[in-house]
Amino acid sequence: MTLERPDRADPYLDLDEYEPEADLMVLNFGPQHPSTHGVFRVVMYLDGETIVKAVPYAGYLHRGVEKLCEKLTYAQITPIVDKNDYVAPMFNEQAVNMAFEALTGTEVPIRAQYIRTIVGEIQRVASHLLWLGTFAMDLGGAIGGGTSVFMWCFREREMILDLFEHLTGCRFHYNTHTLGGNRHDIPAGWAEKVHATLGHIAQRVDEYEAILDHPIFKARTEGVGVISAQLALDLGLTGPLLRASGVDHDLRRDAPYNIYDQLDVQVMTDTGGDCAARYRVRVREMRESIRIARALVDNVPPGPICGTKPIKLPVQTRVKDGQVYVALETPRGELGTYVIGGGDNRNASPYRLKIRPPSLHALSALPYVLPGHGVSDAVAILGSLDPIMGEADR
Amino acid sequence: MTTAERESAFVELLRARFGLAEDAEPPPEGFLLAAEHHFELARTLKQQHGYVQYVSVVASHWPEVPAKGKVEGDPEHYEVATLLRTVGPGSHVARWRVRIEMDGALDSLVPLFAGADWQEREQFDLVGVRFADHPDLRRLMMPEEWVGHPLRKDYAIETGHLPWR
Amino acid sequence: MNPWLHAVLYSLVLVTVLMTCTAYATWLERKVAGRMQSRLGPTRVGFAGLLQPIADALKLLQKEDIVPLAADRALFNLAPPLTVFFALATAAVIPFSPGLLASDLDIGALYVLALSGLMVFPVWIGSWASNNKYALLGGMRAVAQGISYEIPLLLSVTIVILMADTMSLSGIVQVQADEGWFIARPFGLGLATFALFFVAALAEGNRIPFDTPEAESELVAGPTTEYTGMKFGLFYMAEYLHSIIVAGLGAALFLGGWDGPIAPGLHWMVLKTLGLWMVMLWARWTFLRFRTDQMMTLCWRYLVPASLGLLMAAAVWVHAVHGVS
Amino acid sequence: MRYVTASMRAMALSLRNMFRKPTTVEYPEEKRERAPRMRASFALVHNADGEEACIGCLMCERICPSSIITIVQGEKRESAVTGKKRGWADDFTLDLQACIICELCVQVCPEDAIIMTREQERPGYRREDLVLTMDKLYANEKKALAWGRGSILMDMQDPKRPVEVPAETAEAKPAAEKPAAETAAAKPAAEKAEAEKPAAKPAAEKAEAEKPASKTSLEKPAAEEPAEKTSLEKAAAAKPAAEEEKP
Repeated sequence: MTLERPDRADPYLDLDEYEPEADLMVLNFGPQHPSTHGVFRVVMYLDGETIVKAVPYAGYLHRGVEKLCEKLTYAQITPIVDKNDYVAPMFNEQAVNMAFEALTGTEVPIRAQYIRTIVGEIQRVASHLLWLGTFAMDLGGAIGGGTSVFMWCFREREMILDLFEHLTGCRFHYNTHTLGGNRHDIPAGWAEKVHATLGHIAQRVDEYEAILDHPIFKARTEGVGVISAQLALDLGLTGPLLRASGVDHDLRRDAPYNIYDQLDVQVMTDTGGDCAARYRVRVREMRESIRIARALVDNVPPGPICGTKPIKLPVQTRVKDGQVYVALETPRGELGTYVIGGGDNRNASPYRLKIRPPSLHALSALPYVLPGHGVSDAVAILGSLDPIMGEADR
Repeated sequence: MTTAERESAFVELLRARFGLAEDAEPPPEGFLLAAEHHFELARTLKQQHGYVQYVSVVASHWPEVPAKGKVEGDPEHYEVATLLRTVGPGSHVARWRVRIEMDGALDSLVPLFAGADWQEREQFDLVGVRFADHPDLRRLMMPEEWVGHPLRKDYAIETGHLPWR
Repeated sequence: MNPWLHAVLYSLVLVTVLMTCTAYATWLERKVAGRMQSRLGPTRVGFAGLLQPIADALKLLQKEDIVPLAADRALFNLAPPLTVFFALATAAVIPFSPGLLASDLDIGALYVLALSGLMVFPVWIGSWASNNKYALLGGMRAVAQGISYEIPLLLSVTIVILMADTMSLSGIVQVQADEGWFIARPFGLGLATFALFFVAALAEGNRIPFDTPEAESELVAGPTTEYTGMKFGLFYMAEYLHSIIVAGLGAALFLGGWDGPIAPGLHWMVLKTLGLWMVMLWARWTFLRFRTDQMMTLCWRYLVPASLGLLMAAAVWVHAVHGVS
Repeated sequence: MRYVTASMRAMALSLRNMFRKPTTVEYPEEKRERAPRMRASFALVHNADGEEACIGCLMCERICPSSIITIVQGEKRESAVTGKKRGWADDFTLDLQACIICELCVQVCPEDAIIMTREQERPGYRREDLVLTMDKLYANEKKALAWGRGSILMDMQDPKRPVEVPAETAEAKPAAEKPAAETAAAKPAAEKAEAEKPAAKPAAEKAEAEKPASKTSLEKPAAEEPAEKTSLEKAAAAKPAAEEEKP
């Protein structure tokens, strides 16, 4: 498509002004569509096959989690928010629990911090693997090479889920973090499993890179969906999206939590801000996460894994008034939790809990980026943003 | 600059230009500012202090507290917390709250941060607080024809649309 | 034998065989693709899933036949059988062994190209009649792609005709049996032509990496979006038929058709067709998809000039070897 | 030319994957081994005296985030075996349709009465099949039970847990303590639990052989130094791709 792409398109474009006699095609993309990664709708105004204006509609997966959290007690919130980012649930649990710990001033034992870091990094690998698979599928289709990469990525991700199954008993919605620490300690022999699995995956990642180092892949991704650094910052894009635009920012290094202040986290950045840059950043992050997890898993110090008395009664945790914002770096970026403590239900549940979803910020980039691209590119761009609708809509 | 230094610089800025009392200790709830400072503070932070990343906006609804004995009553109002962040090492989140009356509106940050568009729409949708000069203040999560704002405290979970149990 | 009787009987046999082959081509493809993706493929229906194609057909027949309200009913119903018809009609001139073909047309190669050019019509009819935007976009892409890639396909076949000095497919195979396969022509001429033919044929048949008309991650299912049940099945069948026939054509044009030692000709032809088809399948499960504009660029900027250049080179070569006839 | 070489490489890779062992397992005939901590469905168990362990204290009903547990408290009365006065649950209903498998009910149970099972076959033909009544829950007791139960989970999270106890033994201890709840139905899992007991049978030789090895390799890096970044390459070299064949 040769239409000139400005740095950022005008999302409030008046179509009558664009072309009063316009013969535009309105393409309703989603909510049920193979590559909207869940239920998400974009109304595209097409001039030929070139997008002139894109109007996204979110909210098809809105489940009222924030309202629900106002009624539930602190202990019960963890398994509920698990379902938000269903590709990286470890981070959801950790985010809310870190916020509650900040509210109550609970110390997290060092062993629990190690476990949290390790499971987080392993989860990051799993999440990026899933992204790689689905992104390849967006480019390659359900019948084609994309599916092959997709299946291979899922094959490797399955091994990570096995690791979590051994640790927590669940493959997906773990409920393993709790106020003040973790609920499950590392079982015997888990470290060996982690080494074996991650070593295996590290090799396979090389294979994916080899298969995707192909002119077709490059043609489909390079120069497609360029997000400038300024636009990324303005929109509040975080994580790999921001780093692919050349901004050197990673909460693990810049606002460390857990034991990240003792770690030397390599922040992967790339210039270009296009789909190819996002792909490179995520693949490098996968390697870095594998490195961190493998380095940590042998050195988990002994000790307790929970800093408070284990949850016995729902109303056990009482919180004084206060407001905190705690953020951590998930595979999709900054997952923040803003909690206003002390609500009804005798201060045992938050007054207001707001989750800052990185996916929603990522999706808000669409009206700025899509115009000027074709429908094929729209799919690639949407895929490269890695949105998880469960998290975006909550 | 480290995070702690940025924090104290932020407090200094609030004291110097945005009407924070000189001796005010940082309260656990975060700084409460007057609404007229809101946009100017965001602009200053973005253009002069490196708070270039838009983080989030959190609105909350506070129902009327009737006066009871010595405790003073408080009319129904909204509170909006805004969060901005610096990027790079020593990242710091600037966070302040603004109180909005029920019929009031807060200046929108969309002219400064494009990302404020959707976030303010979401808060308008779920909590009901209005943002002045927002280019496109529609509902984001709920259907267009939805009545009421779900995250308000008078919108109870048990009433209205009963979910399947 | 009466040529008419021969044609009718042979066609009946051919259609039956080809349909069965198509059914089992889906089975083979699913099996191979499954193994490539570290899955098992069909295993449940019959031994190693061998009855899976029949189960699929039965399932498709049972499905509700939905015609959208806004669709053009007559055209909508016409398109699926038409695709299968065109695909099968192409098979008439493919020579499986000496004398074993429905009709030994003098202009066999031209006939094949003409029919495969017609293949875009049923797709366009279906997509237009569906009255669906995704189908429309897919149909437009299919037409653009079909017409564009017709040119390199045609030119590459022209080179073969030039070298063989005949348009009859069995004649072309016979020439190869006498003088050596066309793919082995010196200076890489044959190989380059074959590569050109193969790429153009992949694109013509809407196979990955050129399947932009269907492009299920973008256009849901392209022209077939609104089709259900057996109508969809027919489109699918036509696609497989087309790919098998194109493989057969490639084998006949470049790989010497029935020519081969020891075994009778039919075996060799089937083996070569299957091999070529497997390569197409293999490519299908390996590559990502081009974008429409990139595909057009590839065609008009690279393939068409390359094929013209090859045609000239072939003409010079033929002139040098055979002199002016 | 770039196209040709890259395409060759990609096709070679996809061909290579064709000769790897498939991940898929033909499920009902062949089952993958589940971890001992796997949690799926629920069971109520009898205590050591052979009585219903549930005392109807409503702890699980209160903690449940999706409020799916309904208990009818019974009168306090004497136990037939011990003669002590204790509580009883007259009815216990657990609605699996809305269960989020969070394990909180197991954790808060003071009597270790509610335990999760490891059986994977949870679906039913009707909605009522997913409502676990008291009878169904007690019938589930014979199925393969998960490792987690109230006392174990509480011990594990105890903030005053002695530091000396190496974390690795935490799992072995309860496995040895608990009555042999696993029946023949849970053979692979039982073997695994067996391997963790000190007195292992020859049947579990393979698992046993692995265990000392894992022990030593676990202790070795810990003994060297607690720093994180140093032992990177060493760890990487330890097991390159031992799980190549693992599905």
